Amino acid sequence: MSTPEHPDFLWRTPEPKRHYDVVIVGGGGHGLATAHYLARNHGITNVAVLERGWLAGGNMARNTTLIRSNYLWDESAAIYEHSLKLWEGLEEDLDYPILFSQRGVLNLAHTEQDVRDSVRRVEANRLNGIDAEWLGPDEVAKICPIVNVSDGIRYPVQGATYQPRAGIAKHDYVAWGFARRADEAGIDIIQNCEVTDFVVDGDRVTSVRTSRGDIACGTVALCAAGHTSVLLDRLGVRTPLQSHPLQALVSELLEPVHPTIVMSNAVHVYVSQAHKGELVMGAGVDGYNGYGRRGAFHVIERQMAAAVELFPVFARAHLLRSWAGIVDVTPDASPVVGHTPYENVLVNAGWGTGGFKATPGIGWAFADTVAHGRPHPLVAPFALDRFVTGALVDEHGAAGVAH
Amino acid sequence: MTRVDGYGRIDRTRTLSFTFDGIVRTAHPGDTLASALLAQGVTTLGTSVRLGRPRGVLGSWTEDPCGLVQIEEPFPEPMLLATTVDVVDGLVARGVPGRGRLAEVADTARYDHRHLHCDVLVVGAGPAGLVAAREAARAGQDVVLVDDRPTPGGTLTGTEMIDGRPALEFVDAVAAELAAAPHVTHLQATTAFGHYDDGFVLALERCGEGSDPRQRVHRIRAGRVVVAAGAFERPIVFEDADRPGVMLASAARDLLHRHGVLAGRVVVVFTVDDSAYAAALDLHRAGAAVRVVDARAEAPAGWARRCADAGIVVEPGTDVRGTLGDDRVRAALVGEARREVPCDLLLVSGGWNPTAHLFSHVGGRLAFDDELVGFRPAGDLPGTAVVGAAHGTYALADVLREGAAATGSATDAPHAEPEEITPRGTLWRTPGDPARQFVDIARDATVADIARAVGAGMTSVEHVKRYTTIGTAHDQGKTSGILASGITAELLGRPVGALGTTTFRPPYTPVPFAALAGRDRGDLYDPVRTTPVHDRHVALGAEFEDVGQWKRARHYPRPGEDMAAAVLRECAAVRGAVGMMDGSTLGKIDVRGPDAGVLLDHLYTNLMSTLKVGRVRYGVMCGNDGMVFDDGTVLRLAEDRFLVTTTTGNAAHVLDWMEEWVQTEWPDLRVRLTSVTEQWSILAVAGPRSRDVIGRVFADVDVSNEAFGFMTWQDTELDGVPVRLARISFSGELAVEVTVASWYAADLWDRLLAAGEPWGITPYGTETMHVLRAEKGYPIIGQDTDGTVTPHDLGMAWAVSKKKTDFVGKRSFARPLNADPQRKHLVSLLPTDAATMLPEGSQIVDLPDDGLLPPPPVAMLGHVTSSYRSAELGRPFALALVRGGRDRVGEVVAVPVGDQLVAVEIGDTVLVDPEGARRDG
Amino acid sequence: MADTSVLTRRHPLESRRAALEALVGDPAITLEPLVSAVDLRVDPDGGALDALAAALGGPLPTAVDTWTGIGDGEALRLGPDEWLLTSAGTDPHRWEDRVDSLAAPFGGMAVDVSAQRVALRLHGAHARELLASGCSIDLRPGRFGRGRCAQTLFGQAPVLLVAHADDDLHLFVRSSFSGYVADRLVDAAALR
Amino acid sequence: MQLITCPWCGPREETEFRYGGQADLAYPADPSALDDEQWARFVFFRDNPEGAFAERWCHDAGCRRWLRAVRDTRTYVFAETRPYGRTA
Repeated sequence: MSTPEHPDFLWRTPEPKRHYDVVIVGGGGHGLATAHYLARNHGITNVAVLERGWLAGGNMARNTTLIRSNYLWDESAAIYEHSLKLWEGLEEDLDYPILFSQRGVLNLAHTEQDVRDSVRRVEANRLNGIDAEWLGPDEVAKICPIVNVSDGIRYPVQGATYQPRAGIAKHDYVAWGFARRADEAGIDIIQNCEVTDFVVDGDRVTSVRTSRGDIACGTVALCAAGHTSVLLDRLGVRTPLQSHPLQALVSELLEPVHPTIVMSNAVHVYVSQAHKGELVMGAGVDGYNGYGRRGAFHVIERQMAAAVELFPVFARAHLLRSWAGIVDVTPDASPVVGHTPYENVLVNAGWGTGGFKATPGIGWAFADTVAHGRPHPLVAPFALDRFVTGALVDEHGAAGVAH
Repeated sequence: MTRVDGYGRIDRTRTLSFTFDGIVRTAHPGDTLASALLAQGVTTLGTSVRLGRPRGVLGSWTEDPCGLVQIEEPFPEPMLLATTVDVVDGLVARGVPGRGRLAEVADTARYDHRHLHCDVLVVGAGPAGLVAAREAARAGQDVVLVDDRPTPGGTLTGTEMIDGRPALEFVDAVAAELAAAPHVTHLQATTAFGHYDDGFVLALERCGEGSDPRQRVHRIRAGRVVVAAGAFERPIVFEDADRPGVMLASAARDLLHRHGVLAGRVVVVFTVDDSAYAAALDLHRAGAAVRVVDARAEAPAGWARRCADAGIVVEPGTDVRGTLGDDRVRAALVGEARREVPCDLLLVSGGWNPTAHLFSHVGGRLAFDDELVGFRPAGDLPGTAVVGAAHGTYALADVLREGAAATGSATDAPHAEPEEITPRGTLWRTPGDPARQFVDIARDATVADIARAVGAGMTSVEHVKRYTTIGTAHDQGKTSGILASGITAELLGRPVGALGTTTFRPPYTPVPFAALAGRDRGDLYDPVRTTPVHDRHVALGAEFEDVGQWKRARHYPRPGEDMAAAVLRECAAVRGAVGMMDGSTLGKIDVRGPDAGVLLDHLYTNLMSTLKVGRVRYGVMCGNDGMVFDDGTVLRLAEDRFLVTTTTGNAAHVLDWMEEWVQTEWPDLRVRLTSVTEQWSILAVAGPRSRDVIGRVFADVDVSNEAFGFMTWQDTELDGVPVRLARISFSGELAVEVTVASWYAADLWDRLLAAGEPWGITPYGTETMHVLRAEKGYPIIGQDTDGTVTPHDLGMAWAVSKKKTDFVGKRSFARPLNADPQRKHLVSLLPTDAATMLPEGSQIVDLPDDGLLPPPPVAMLGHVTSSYRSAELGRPFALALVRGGRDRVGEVVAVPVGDQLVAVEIGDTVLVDPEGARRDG
Repeated sequence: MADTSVLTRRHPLESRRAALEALVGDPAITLEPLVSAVDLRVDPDGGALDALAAALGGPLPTAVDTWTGIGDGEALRLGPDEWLLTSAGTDPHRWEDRVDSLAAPFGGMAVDVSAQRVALRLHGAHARELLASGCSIDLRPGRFGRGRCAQTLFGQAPVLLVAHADDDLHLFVRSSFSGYVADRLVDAAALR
Repeated sequence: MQLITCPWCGPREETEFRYGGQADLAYPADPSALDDEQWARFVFFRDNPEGAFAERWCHDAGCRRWLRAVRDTRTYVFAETRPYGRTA
């Protein structure tokens, strides 16, 4: 309940140098994690992280912090499970109290088809070495007694998949932990520095043009989430990315009532209770493209209806604050990671609602990709050309609900 | 008892009883929990969240940061501000250390929603809002006026004069005028909590405990929004300012005039703003001994004179550095010498923060105004006006003018005497120990915490907020947010304006989940769609399943039967004699026009334009990506008319899909689409004796194969009612789909059942239908496919036209990956033990030589899409998608079930009647 | 037994009739009789409307979201080239044939949708207020007076609202959704 | 929560509409003439500008007509809506 002691010093506020070996565009979770692992795993420290606003003030500050790896396809399961394993050691690695709490996630099934899809995912997870089980309604009620498993609701709970190792963490502290480590390693974190354009020589970008001047670069690593396609437009690179508002909300502080994390596709809910006691909920992605960091209220109302339907005791909890982030989604609900037509420009985007949980995993794999100039095996399946070959990694089932 | 006679708008003739922290107390109608407790000298309501320090009330309304209570009776509700809880008889509440408790049981109260449209919405019934509403009403506009307090008037105390009479008389007069005006909706106790695009404002009406509904959310669409939400006073940070007995000057004044509560007898007023002098004088008049400490070099002359006349000592040029006391303030420590000045109430005014939340919600920018010493709306938002204190205008005469100008003319504004305004001081904190200077007393966050954040390298208020948690508590920093900005700016040596403040986000004040859910609960959460035969299914004891929003009969268990038994019986009946199913939920689209065939050729993988009138063809639809997304039968009704059927769950999607192509890609096609899903009901009569049943009901129809062949249809009549018969079979048996206008479906169902009695006609549900089709290898789109499956993967190359130059999805088939022999194919799986029922969704792996599942990761070949017990085969069987499956027919692979590995043989999909002899009976 | 009885029309809301009649106060909610209806699609600029008006005994609405009376029914304009034409007297397939043959010369067509929808009537001073519990459109009489109609949502269900008077509105709803709409109306009526 | 002006039905709540993404993407005259890259661009790749965006909406719950809108993806404000396929 009491907030942990933060370190006395987190990061410097340096002036940008004229040249860096690696320029990471985007000072969110992915950019900072990439910076950390560039230094930690590859000894690459002449690196700048450029953030147009305040550090980790984008989706990192706005997400609802679900961490899980129970994805259907091998390719997704591999990167998210790698990430989850890193989460399990991250507090030590960063020497920072990130409040990682493995309380398990229930993905509820409400229809016969939900049940088939759930069992399919559980069985796939097990064969991939990921902890997962299928639970009947009674077992669901044992793990989360406040879920209404009666037949008295519109779409009764038929059961749920359960991943015990899933959890939550404190998003800000995770970002700050990565930032502090990167800063300690000598990496420059430069805030209020917006990338406006690129200086191109043939199929190379020689420097990035920013609101604080041109910065020459060896490699450009894009970690700009919802704004990635805006940046790539400047390079004439087309992507299948679409940016949408994604809303979330919290209640006031409440005594512990919700011991785990519950997600539901049919009855659209995603809810956990944070360490301080507030209920944290993710709503659905707003349908239209948007960069406004505002969503429509009917999405929140629908979310509340679903919440009270599944959790009758939430009736008099109060919506305290709602907000929105900008998520970049792809046609197959899987990320786009790897090379672009520019040999020294690498992209990491399209994580949709999965970005936070992937933070250490993608930071690790993307840093490796940057360091060696070839896709790390974990990200190879997510290359842009899969949309040409048709080798999609269709995770709509798993990502049906936000987060 | 601190209640003073002659003050307050409470009903002293009636007494209410309530319980706080276990002690039974009394109150009067019109009291808040806070005013009732203060009236009885209770200043400490709870303890703080982290340090356990005593907490009272700082404000008198929603700005209060720390007077949090838990309601226990009449129904548990967490974390309400004592200053906003109306006392009702029997109320039971207790103070809470920063965390509330939810009820263990469901809330039986109901919460409603209503849409409201108006020309002008005025938020706030203070002087500005009342005048704005009045002028709009006089101009004949539809007006909605909402105000979050129980009564109108805003911060008017009654001591002011408007149009030459006491302000509250003016308020009553305007309220009466509005009540009499047509097209005016005036809602008190109604909080506008969110402002969205195009004049959309959400307001929560508190209808009262025990009323039905308890609360109502008004979804207001306004042509114009006038924000007259007032302003909140801001404290000044000094040591131990979190001690109960320290209060905002305006709060003490409000408590006196609204509730007749004199919050202290010996009062020190510490201010940098003129407004606090009014509080000083009012409390003095009410019998308190008052002393003013003004941090400004000089006290405002006029106010100083009035204080002198009243015998109130005013000390300019000094400040308050701290407090003494235990649970309640005992003395203020004044000036550098920290001189002890005894008091039981220490009032503070650091200036005011305009309540610009509703302006900020829709993207309105706030800018720091040095003269105002606060953030105020900057720039204009179309359709939104901010007036009065919310706009940073505090002098009553100016407030009234702005209100009038917002909806009419400033010249029509009521009159109020101009006020002398002396410059405000800018004072965020006085010198002292940062560790004891609380900035956010709801979070126990101090100046020292801010200093640590800044020292850690944080330069953004957002970071400071997150590092210190200032402004994240229940009150969302209504009093602390700007203080944090100011103090952070000081520490960073930057102007507060350049630093900015954190964004206001909806909701303005907390809103119960249930109020937002409204009536979308239980069966009203999502529509329940039923067929015209639904009541018959219920009468027959059907178990239903949800298919999309539809309720479909899944099976019809007889007494003592479980689903497995019922389904085996139903399957046997259809294969052995005859059964009937309600297929009315299938999507039906009437496709008409000279180019109808052209459109269908575009959208189906196979050729539809060559279909002859009177015949039926099965078709598959793919997306541009070449993946199957729907299938169904197509009847050609006439040269220019087809009836397309879709799967139940996809009906709307398919119609939308077709409309999208017609409207946005091929607008020149002469074809029109009409949904007739509910127009026609379909009853499927299937089984070797179906011909007898149809023949008996439709005596004049020749049902022989010669006259009525497979995949043909014909029209007939029954009692003069048109009926369509179609030889379509989803079971492989001889079958007829009987289509009739839905008005008659229930009667026709009865008629067919009765006619089938001699052959034991058996109603069957979706589960049996699924088993029968699976035995024939017919896929269910969405169950045996998942959006990654092509017609070829399903073994339906026969349904993909080679003749057509193009159709939607064709180009994607040409991608190299589509030719990959390792694609997943639909096949059947037969457990070699002929006994194990494979769970649907099970994964498939190679059968290891040792028969043991190797450690992960284990390569997966595919998964089980459908699995049933077959009455016909006398064994369980399954359909599955398996890598290169069609080339592995006859091979044995394995399916992990629990900790067992079940050996299964891959087979062709058609397990019953491969030569198709049965479909003609 | 059933097979001797004559095939009879059943109102999709028969099971809700009692609950609706049991409502006290304003507005009264009643079931409208089942009528024949066709969905007419035709280009309004080709003279079709005049021909149809002459034959059907009443002008067809020229503006979207408005309606007119024609013979023993109504003509509701649903879209740029789409109308719903009802008839109390003519039976469904004859109504389709009739309108279809009238529209055919103009490249138009009619499709029988008689059993697709069912209509409810809300009669009383609070009819609009009741609808406002689930309808987001502007129902102020000045904006939605007699002669107006609108396809919109009531709660989660698509409906077609028809204004006959300030205190008299009809609500068409697809029969599969009609139970939900009736239940929601009954629920809302109890909340005032 | 937008109020979207349907060219036929007038201003209606966003909830009555379905989003259709980027406007004016014509189905290729001859898909078989495209290479895999070009085909993929038609099927999967869409503009995603921060600012004015020409896009498609369908008035699902109303007249069911598609409309072409120009909307600012930062402010969400609609600059115009008109019947799909019409230039004026």
